[in-house]
This record gives sequence, structure tokens and C-alpha cells, in this order.
Amino acid sequence: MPLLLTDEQKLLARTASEVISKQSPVSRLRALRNDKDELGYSPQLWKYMAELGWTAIPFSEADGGLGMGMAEVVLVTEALGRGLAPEPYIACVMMGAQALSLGGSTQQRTTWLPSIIDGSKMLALAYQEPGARYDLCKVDTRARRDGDGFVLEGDKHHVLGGFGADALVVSARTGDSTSQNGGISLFLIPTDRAGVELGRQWRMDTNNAAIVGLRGVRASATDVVGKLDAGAQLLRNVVDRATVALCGEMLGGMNEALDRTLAYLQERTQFGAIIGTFQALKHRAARLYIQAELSRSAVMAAARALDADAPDAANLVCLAKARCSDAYVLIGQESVQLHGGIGMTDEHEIGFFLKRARASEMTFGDAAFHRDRFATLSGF
Amino acid sequence: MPLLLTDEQKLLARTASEVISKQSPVSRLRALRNDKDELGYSPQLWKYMAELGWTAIPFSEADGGLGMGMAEVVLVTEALGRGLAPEPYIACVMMGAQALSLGGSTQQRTTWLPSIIDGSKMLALAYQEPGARYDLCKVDTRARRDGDGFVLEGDKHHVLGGFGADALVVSARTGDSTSQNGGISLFLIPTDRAGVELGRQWRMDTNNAAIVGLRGVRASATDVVGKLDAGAQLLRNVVDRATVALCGEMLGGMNEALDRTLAYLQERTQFGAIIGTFQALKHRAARLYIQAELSRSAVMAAARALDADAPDAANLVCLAKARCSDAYVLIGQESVQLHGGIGMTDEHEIGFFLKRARASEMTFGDAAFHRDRFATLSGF
Amino acid sequence: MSNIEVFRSEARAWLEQNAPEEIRGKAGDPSWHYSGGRKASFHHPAQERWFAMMRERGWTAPDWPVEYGGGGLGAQEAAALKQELARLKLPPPLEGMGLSMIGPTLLQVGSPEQCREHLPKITSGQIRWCQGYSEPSAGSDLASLQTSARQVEDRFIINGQKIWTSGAHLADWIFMLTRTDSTAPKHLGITFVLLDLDQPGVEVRQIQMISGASPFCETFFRDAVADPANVIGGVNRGWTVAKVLLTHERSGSGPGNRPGTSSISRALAAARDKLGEQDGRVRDPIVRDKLAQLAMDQQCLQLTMQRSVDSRKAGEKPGPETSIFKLCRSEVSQHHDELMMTINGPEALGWEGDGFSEQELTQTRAYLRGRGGTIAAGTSEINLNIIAKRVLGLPD
Amino acid sequence: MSNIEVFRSEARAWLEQNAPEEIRGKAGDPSWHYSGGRKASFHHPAQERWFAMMRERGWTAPDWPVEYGGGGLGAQEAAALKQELARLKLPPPLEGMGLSMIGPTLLQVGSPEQCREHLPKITSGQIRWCQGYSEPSAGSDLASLQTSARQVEDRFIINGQKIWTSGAHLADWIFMLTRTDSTAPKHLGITFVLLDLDQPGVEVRQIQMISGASPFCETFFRDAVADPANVIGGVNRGWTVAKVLLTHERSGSGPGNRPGTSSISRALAAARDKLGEQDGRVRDPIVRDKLAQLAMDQQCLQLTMQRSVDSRKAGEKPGPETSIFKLCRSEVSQHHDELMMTINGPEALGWEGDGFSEQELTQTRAYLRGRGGTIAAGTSEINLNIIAKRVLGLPD
Repeated sequence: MPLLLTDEQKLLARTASEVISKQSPVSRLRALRNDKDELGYSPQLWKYMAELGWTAIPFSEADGGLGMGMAEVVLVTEALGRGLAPEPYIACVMMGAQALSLGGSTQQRTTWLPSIIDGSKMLALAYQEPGARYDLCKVDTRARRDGDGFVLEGDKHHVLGGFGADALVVSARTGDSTSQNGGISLFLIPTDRAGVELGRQWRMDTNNAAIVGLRGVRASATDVVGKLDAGAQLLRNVVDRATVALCGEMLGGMNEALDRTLAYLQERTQFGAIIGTFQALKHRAARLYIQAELSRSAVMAAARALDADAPDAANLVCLAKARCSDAYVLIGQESVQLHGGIGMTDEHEIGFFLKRARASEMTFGDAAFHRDRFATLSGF
Repeated sequence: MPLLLTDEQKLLARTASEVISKQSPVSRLRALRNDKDELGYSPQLWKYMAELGWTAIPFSEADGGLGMGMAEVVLVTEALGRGLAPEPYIACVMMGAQALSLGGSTQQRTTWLPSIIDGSKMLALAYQEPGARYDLCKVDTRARRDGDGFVLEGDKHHVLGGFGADALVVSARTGDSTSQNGGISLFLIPTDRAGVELGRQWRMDTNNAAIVGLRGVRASATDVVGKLDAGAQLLRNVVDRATVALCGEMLGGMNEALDRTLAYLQERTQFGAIIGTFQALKHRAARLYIQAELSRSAVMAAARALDADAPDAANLVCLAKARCSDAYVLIGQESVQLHGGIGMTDEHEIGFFLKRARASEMTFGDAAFHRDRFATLSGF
Repeated sequence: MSNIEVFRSEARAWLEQNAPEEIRGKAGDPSWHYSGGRKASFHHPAQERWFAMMRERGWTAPDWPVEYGGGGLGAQEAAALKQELARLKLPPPLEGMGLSMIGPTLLQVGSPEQCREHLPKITSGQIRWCQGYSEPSAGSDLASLQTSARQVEDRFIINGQKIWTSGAHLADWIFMLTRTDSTAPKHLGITFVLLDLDQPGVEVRQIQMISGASPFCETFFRDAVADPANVIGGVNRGWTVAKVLLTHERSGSGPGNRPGTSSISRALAAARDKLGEQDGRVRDPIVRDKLAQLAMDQQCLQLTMQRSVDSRKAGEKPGPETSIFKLCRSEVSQHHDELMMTINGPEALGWEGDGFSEQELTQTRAYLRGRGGTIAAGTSEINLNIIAKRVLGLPD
Repeated sequence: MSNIEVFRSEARAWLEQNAPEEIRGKAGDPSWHYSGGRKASFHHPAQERWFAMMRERGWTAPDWPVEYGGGGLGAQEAAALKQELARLKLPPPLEGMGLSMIGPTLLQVGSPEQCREHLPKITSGQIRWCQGYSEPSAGSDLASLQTSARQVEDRFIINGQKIWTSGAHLADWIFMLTRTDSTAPKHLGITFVLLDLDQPGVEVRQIQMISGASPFCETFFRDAVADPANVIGGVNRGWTVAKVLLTHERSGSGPGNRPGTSSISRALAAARDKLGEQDGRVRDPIVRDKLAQLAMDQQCLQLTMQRSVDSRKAGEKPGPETSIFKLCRSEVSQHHDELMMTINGPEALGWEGDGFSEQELTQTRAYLRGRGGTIAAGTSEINLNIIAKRVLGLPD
């Protein structure tokens, strides 16, 4: 799996980049934020993305998708990241719908995936619980057996794209946890079902995130996604893929922040000189560039490893997320610093990248978490 | 305890600095190394130091000393560190003899301390064992009871100033270790006693260090230093004081390396400019200076806290050693880097500081060790 | 008992008898602080009583001359009073840039008339001041400022824009740097002038920061008018005055001097709460190591500051180590906030509303606001330049 | 089967049949490597057999023209041969700066006469070369070199001093930069000249490094003599030749290109040994975290190099990412050695003799030697300058 773009991939990357630079200037994100838009994204632009086929990329042709892989997904998310586009591509396509794609029954797939692909319905994945940090298996939400079905009770937060979604894929404890990954199941729950409570969560990145309360929500056996009690592995697979998609977005964001900072260094004058001539700043800029390049290699490799189902795919997911987390936060912070006072104002756009950097860092595990996981996967 | 030098202390510091800059250029260390001098220091200079009263500083007036404290000791060791003087001031005065000063019987003190103070005899502390790293209580050397006395069996290494010493204070296990610090005793063993084997250990700093083998060495009850089975606390006290003395030496070394590097930055020309005009190098030099200043504050505070027997004295020992370890290694490495190719040659003296920095770092615990101990002492 | 001890015990007795119960222990609580000015009001009768009784003794400005409404205390007495206030954790009766910056500057370089005109209005809390130094294109390079002051007959006409005029929306007057000679070398054409903000030619806009609302403003001048009597230090000689004022900002109670070395207690509590503990230790060993590093960084800096204070007390000149304080303080503070982000994890992502505790939200805003610590009042880059040049003697 | 596959299978068969048993698997063992020259001898008969049989096929320089003793292979064939050699872990029959640096440079910019004179002596292992670029006062600023070459009648008289002339004590000839016009702008007065070291005017001294003995030398020239026929690229036009040669040093098998990204396996083994393990994990969590960081840094760099190789294979021009390799490789390697120092702890302090294992002593020397990784062949500072200028487009 060479670390190269095919001609088709180059075309996709170019298209995505053009669409985003035209349709998603950072001013759009600002406007949505200032309006306290509860959806937090543009349904029109989402429809357009669907028309462009982006929402179809990671789904099999049997499910109506394009049958492409993570290598293509990260090209789209990189473009999204450059424009800080708030559309829930990762949340809906790579999390909620991906759970169905990888583990759903034929009925679940045929019911939902075509409407995801055409942009008419939204799915989200409700897995994160208060206090669980980055541990997918720390699930206190219970699905108690009740006749042939289940009753769900619990709380989820940071449900990306969850506010306004049509349905949620929810993790819940169905068995005991004698085995580490055991006893967790995923359920597909429409948000209009009785007992589902949705609240908007306002985060520093202003992206759509929901707090979900499950108050005696009934689910039938056909609502289970994948095998009962074996949802943890499916969840892990979904989150690993979403993690790499997020890394693509982070790559776009860090490169955009870096480009803007470089432009500022070439334009700002102090003490009668362009500040980009100051060697200390040059060296720091070069260090930031190095981190962005290393990040790119890691993301490309992780995407290809997942596509090839390579034995070290999980290691590469850790590699990519750890690197992108450190690099994006570093570049975000240094970008603000190098912009000086103006970079601290909300009026300037560079601060939006720092906020997104932190939001991305804290999603799916920070760098320390992934170093720990990498070490464990590597057997030390 | 203000962080200030009294007029007497200033005078001591100035004298020490003048003596060392005249008597101990780095070329002296080089010559001792090139000659593979087994003693590794100058007995003449040691005698002179004794005449100046340096060896008397930390001993009580009752023991024939000057009754001064750590605040004075660090002024002397700072001067020693500036000249990389290899005399075993810390090894003999602050380790071997300090064990007697703090815990020895009247007989031990009157027998030994006057000859230490007048420079005629040398003592060393043999506590470190292979594989024990920085743990004072990991003692495999055994002192088996035999009638009224003991028989010692075991191995010590990194015995600073041990080669050619007249006697060693040796840690050995006398009881079981049910309590963490329990069961360790210190013994005063003349090196000419049967069964004591001494070998020279050649380290990167070329300072005098010995490998000691104890092969059925007999000791009497009067050879015990301090209370039987309670030697761990005494050892801890001795090593804490020696640690701060070493920090003084490190402070001298890092400041000398920094001064030499600053001088080089002002003298070396590249691309038609003095390299000290390059902003990236200026900023790095300023960062090094900051670390040296922070180190100085920590060392001054730790010395005064020990002298005042302050409740947070141990925390400050950790603070000083962690900071000096990181700062000296950083300054050592950066000094070589900023000197460029010439700094990599043995002919240039700057490399001697890097080697000493590493040797100091690995003595009495590195920065990570002391952060861990600091956290434990601070209750977290 | 020495004179100073007599003063101390009298001050202590007076404070213990008179300081309103309601304000005791409120020293750290911003809502009990008072900055005066035309737009100000007291938030509590006790605050007003406290201000009035202190003002009456001249203790809004204890070491200023009595004739300007000060207390006329010597440096040692003023220090003793400060300690006694701290003992009861009493908030200062009055604060602001009048007391901390322009007042001391006028006392040092202003004319007697200027002192008589402005200082009593400061000590009496009538006028609140703000600072007009920075401009959008004159950040670290302050002397490149472009706001112009043209002398027309008996007044100066001011045009231009100032930025980071903290509290301008609450202030009455501004002390500012203007360019009066655009042909002179840049440090030589600057004039230091005082100006009433309450006039048609002045517009103040608050600046939204990445952390949300802020005290910072942009202030625009369109044919604003200043009285030549309010030029300090002479026309085209403002740079000298500016430097005098900056020493007060840096040494004193100016905004650059807030304690940046909060202890690790909050971080430690958060770590125990979020990451758990085991045998009394923070369970996550990586975070524990970082906590120790942070505590050590803080302590090293505090000891270095103490070293400076001790040597000043002993009558020595402050050593070169003082040059590192601002830089280190802001960086240690940033490291603290970064570690808090790591510890809070996903809970660090809150902006407002449900799903986050008040403490989490406050901490996240503090993290963002703290990024400015290495920019405002002298960037770290400028500080490193200064250390390299003035302390280490490296050439330009 | 394509031509290249035919070639590969023939080469493989020939190697499997003919390569001496004794040298198989010895690719990484320096004692089996051979650099030729007048002072060289073979350490083992199998080494001599191997050299002779490869030389006979022209495979000491597989892709050089046959007329100069090369193999005349195309790039693809040469690559296939390299892979087949690697398959059996065979050491190269001959190596050195003749093959890697001056040879390719002569092929590119030398005259036919110069090629005929020098290249066969390289391929046949007769002459070993060394490099004379740096001078004590011309480090990063190479073009400020001062070693002079004065044309007197039919020869050049050389005076000056070169440093870092690796292997000069073992070499026969030196390729060097000299100043032939001290009045011209510094890049324009430089001449690239070849010189026999075996003459009275040349003195070679080995340099002791902080890590001990080294291949580096200082080489002194006192009225040393060079033949004008050995000026490459013309008098005063040596800078162009120097740049051509540097591309070979940087891209090829030159000393700047050694793998700096050793895996963490040694560090991991040392950590398990010195610090213990628990449930398969390295017991010290701080060191474990650093090991993971190191492994990740290595892998990120390896992947970035692979990305570059892949795009070159696909016919694309190497991207700007190539500019970071040397810098990153040397730093990652230093981080590895620093971590080894931490892991070895007190046992990292050994220089020689008792009390330290061979592995510990080797590692400590490697740490010291590795400090030069960020200095030699382009300092990190110069690399950062280059990235800032050429890749990021920041102005001078």
C-alpha cells in the first residue's frame, strides 16, 4: 500500500478542497455560532455533499455506496478540516451509519443507509458517558431484558451530530462484564421513541453535540446492532475508523492554520522588518511544518492499513491520532502566539483553529491515551 | 532564611572561585585523565583545600570543624564545579565523613574527623549496589552476625572517592526488611582490613570511583555507625546533604558551560556575522540562562532548608536535584551543539562539561526519580 | 517599639475596629473591588463605607502626599499597612490605573499643576483612567505608533486608533502616546498626553476575545481634543515618560503583575477526581509526573522571585534574574492551564450550558485567556530578545 | 518475464552459487566491509575472493560504464542487484567515497580524460578517497573556506587546513575545495581539485572526539602540489561541482544517510532488564510512555521517507518533505540515545573497564558520538533555515 494518491484520489481531493474553500469559509462557522444555531451546520450544504457523493464513499456498493475506503474518506475530511466545516460527516457517516455498515442487519442497512447516502436522514453514535473519558467499555447505561425486548436507562454526552439526528446507535450494558469487552451491545434507537431526551451541548468548537438521556426506552431484539453482548468490538472498529477520519480533518485544520500563520509572518511588520525574517520565528515555523508533514504520513498510512485490514492497523490508528493531537494543538497554540494580540481576538479567525484543535484532541483519546494503547498493542 | 549571601559567604565564594580558577583549569582534569591517574585528583591541591578550611566547613566545632552549613558548602562546590575539579570533596567530606559527623560514635568521630579536616585521611561511602539504581534501601550486601561481631559479604560500585580511601562507610543488611527502611546498618571499615577488595572504576567523568568487593570482612560492634538496623535514615540524611552539595557543583558547571558558550557565540563568525547575532541562537541562549537562574534559586533554598532543618527540606532537595539535572544536561548538550563541530572534539573543553553533567545527573537520582519522590513527599 | 511598629499596631487596631464585617476575607473576590470613576457605583453599602473611611485617612493612596489626597506614609509604613490589610484579607478600597500607573508617573515627572489637577480626582475615586499605548500596527514595536496629535491654536487635535485600552468602556480619562512629529526618528516624535474620553471625537468598542468577553477595548479618535496643559514631559518627549510609566506597570500592581503561579491544588484535586487515586497517589502516573513538574516549576519561579525580593530588601540592586519573571510566570501559568485541559479531558470542551460544571467552564475560558499571557505586556519573544541583549550581552 | 526479471533471476542464481559462504549474512558487520586503497588489506580470504569475483563482473560499481570498470547496468537492474545482495545479506564488495561521491561527480561533470584517469582506480579498489571540504573557520558557512591554491607554472601550490576529512589517514587521494581567487565574491573564487595525499606537503592528524577515537582527521597542506589536469569543472568554478557532489552525499550512500531510526528493540530490552516488567509491561510508566513516543517518532519518520520513495517511484518529483529527513533522523536518533542513558542510569556512566557491560559502554559512546548527528553534514540550524526559506518561502 504505497503512500501515494491515485489520480482518482487526487481529483477527489481537489474537488473537495474547491467545494470547501468556496462554500465553507470560516465566516460561515462564525455566523452559525453567533446565531446560536442549534443544528450547528447547513442542511443545504449537507445535501450538496451528498449529491457530490461524499456521503456514499465508505459504504459498500451493495448498500448503495461507492465502495471506497478510508484513503478517500481522509481526503474529504481534510478538506472539511481546512474550512472548519461543521457538517457532521464524521458523526453521521463515519460513526452512526458506519456502525450499521459494519455490523447492522440487512434490514437495518436497507432501512437506513440509502437515506444517509442521499442526505435525507441523520444518524449518530451515542457511546460516550460522563466520567468514562476515552474508555469505550466504561458503559453504565443498562439495557435490562424485558420479555423479548429491552428497556434502556442511562446518560450519554458528547454525542456528535446527535442533536436533530433521526436515530442513535447507543451502547448499553446487556451482560456482565466478566470478560473485559463482554456484555456490551449496540442498539439502534430512533430519537422520536418514547423516553429519549435530547439536549444541545455547547462546546468550544460549537459543533453539533448532544446530551442524551435514555429514560426507560424500549428496544426490540431487531434493534440490536451486531451480536448481542459483543458490541464492544464493533464499537472499537467503528471508532478506529472514525478516529482516522478525524485525523484527516485535523490534518486539514493544522495545515490551514500553518498556512495562515506563514502568510501573517510574511505580511506583518515590526521594528521595520517583516517578522518572517526573524530567525527565531523561522525556526519555529519550520518545526511546525515538520510536525504537519509527519502527521500527514501517519494519517495516510493509517487509512491504508485500515483499508487493507493490515495486522498493525490499530497501531497506526494510535500513531496517527497521537501525532495529530500533539501537532494540531502545538500548531494551534503557536499560531495564536505568532499572530500576537490580534490572534487573541475573536474577530480574527485563527483562534477558531485552536479551539477545534482542542476539541479534536479530546475526541477518541488524546495523545497520552494513544501512546498507552500503542504500547499495549506493541506488547510492552 | 532569606535567599541571600552574607558578607562572609560572599568572601568564601570569591576565595573559592579564585582558588579554583587559578589552581584548577580544565586542562588539569584532562592531564589526570590522559595519565590514567588512578587517584584521579591532586593530593597537593586537596591538602591546600584543607588548609583553606574547606574540609572543615560542615563539621561541628566540637569535632574540630567550622560549624558552618550547607549554605557554605554549596559555595565551595559551585567553585569546584566551575573548574570541574576532581577532588573528592563531596565523596569524602559530604559522604563518608558526613556519615560519621551525623551518626558516628564519639570514638569514631575523634578517630577520623580531625584527619579528614586536616586532609591527611580519606573516607568514602559505599552504598550503591549493582542494579539498585537510585534506591538507597535496595541493599543485598549482608552483615551476618558472628559472635559479638559481623561478617560482611557483598558488592558495591560507583563508590565515589573510594579508590585509595583509608576507610569506607558501608551499608549492609543486618536485619530483615519487614519495615521498608529497617534492617540496614552502616559499618566503618578500614580498606586495609582483610577481605576488602578495591578496583578503580573508569567512568565518563574520570572522577575517582571504586568497585568494592566485601569478601567475608569482619566487623565489630564498635564499627557500626549509628544504631544497628536503623542505618537507612542516617544514609538518607547523608545522601540528601550530599545531593545538595552536588547541586552546587552542578550549578557551577552549568554556569561555566553557559558562559563559555556565550563567549563562543560572541566570537565565532559564519556567513559574515557573529553567530551570537542570530535570533534563534539568542533565544536558545536566553532559555539556558533562565534554567541556570531557576537552578540557583532551588539550590540556595535547599541548602538553607537543610541548615534550618525545615519540614519541607526533603522536598527542596528533590526540587534542586531535579532542576539541576535537567538544566545541566540541557546546557551541556546545547553547549556542544552551539559550538558546532569543534565542540564534538576531545581537544575542546566543552565536552567535559557534558560528561560531567551526565555523571551528576545519574548520581543520587535523576530528574524523574526526584519528581516521583517529590510527589510522594507532597502526598500525591 | 520602633516608629514603624507603633504605626503598625495602630493601623491594625483601627482596621480591626472599623473595617466592615461584610468585606473581611473578601480580598480575592473581584466583586468587592472598586475602581471608581463617573460610571461606577457601589455594589454594597459596606463597600461604600469602607471606601469612604479609607479615603478620609488618605489610605486610598497611602504613600502619596497628603496634599493630593494621599496618606503621606513612608515606604515602610505603607508596606506595613499593606500587610495589615492582607492579614484581615481586606480588599483595597480603590484600585485602577490611576493609582498604579498614571498617578506614580505624574508624581515622578508631572508638573505641580498637573499633579494638583489630576491626583486628587484619583485618590477621591472621581476619575477612572485607562491606557492608550498599543495600536494595531504597533504591537511589540510600540514606538512605531501612528495616532497623531496636531497642535492647532490652543489645543491638540487627535486622530488615530488605540487597541488593548483595557477598561476604556468604564474609564473617564485616558493617558496616551501620540505622534507629534512624523519626520523625527520614531522615538523622538512622540508626545504623552492626557485626554477626557467623554467627548464626541472618541469612540470606544469592546473587544471580544477567543475566551469570550474581555476588559479590552479599541478606542478610536476622530478630531478628538486635548488641552496642551495635559501634555506630560513636553512635546516630542513622550517616550521618556512612557518608559517611566512602564516601570510602574512592570514593578507595581499593574496588570502584568498578577500572580501567574497558582499552586497545583486545583489541578491536583481535578486529577484525583477525574483520574482516581490509588494508595493516596494520583492514579495516572504520567499526569502525576506532570503535576510534580508543574509544582516544581512554580516553586523554582517563586524562589527566584523571593531571591530578588530578599536582595532588594538587603539594599542590593535587583539582579538580572528579574528579567525572567514575566516570561516564566506566563509560561508556567499556561502549563498549568494546559495540564488542566488534559486532566479535564472531554469535559474541558465546554463553552456554556449543560453538561459541564462551572469549574470546568471557568477553567476552559482561563486556558484560552491565558494564551495571551505570553503576548500581552511584552511578548515572550521580546523578553527573550531583552534577556539575550541586556543580560547575556549578545550583540544585535 | 521482463528483461529486468530475467536479469534478477540470473543475478540471484549467480550470487547463490558463487557468494562465499563465510560472508553471507554479514551485510551489517563492519569488519566484513572493504574500502580498498593502497593501505588496505583483506581480513579474510573469502573477502578477497568476493571482491575479486564482483570486480570481474564490474559489480563493484554496477551502474557505472563498463569502460571504467563498472557493470554497465541500468538503474532498474542495479536496484534489482542491490535487492538480491540484500536478500542474502551480502556486504558490498567495495565501498567508500570513491564510489559514493567523487565517482558519480566525475561521471556527471568530469572530462573523459579525468574519468579515464580516476574511475578505473576506484572500481578496482586501487585508490581510496576522502573529502576536503570543511575548514575550522568554515563550518556551516562552507563557502568561506580559505585553503589557497596558487597556480605556479604547471602546477597548483596548496596551503591551508581541512577538518573532518573522514578517513584521511586511510585514504590515498583527496577531493577538495580551494580558494583560487580571494578577491572574487566568496562563491566565485573556489576551485575543486584532486590531490594525492602521499606527498611531503600533506600531514594528516586523527581527531579524538568526545566519544573517543574517530575516523575524522585534520589535514594540513604546506606547499602541497596538485596537477592542473586534476581541476574539475574549471578554475574558480568549483562551487558548482561542490553542489553536485553534495547531492550525491545527501541522496546516496554518503555518511549523512546512515539509518538514524534504529528500532526501539534495544531500548525496550534494556528497559525490561533494568526497570523490570509487570504483566508484560515495562514497569516504569514514564519510561514506557517515552518508549512509545520514540517508537512513534521513528515510525512517523520512516513513513514520511516511504512516502517520498513511493512518490519518486511513481515518477513524481520528490516533495518538500525530503528536506526534513536529515534533521528528524538525527534528532530521533539522539532521543533514542538519551532514553538509553536514562534507562541505563548509573550504568550509563561507564567509559571503559570493569563494572560496565560491553553493551552499556557501547551505548554511552554512541550517545556522545550521536551529539554530532545534529552538527555534521548540515547542522539542524542550517536545515531549519533551509526549510523556512525554500519550503515555507519565508524571506531572508
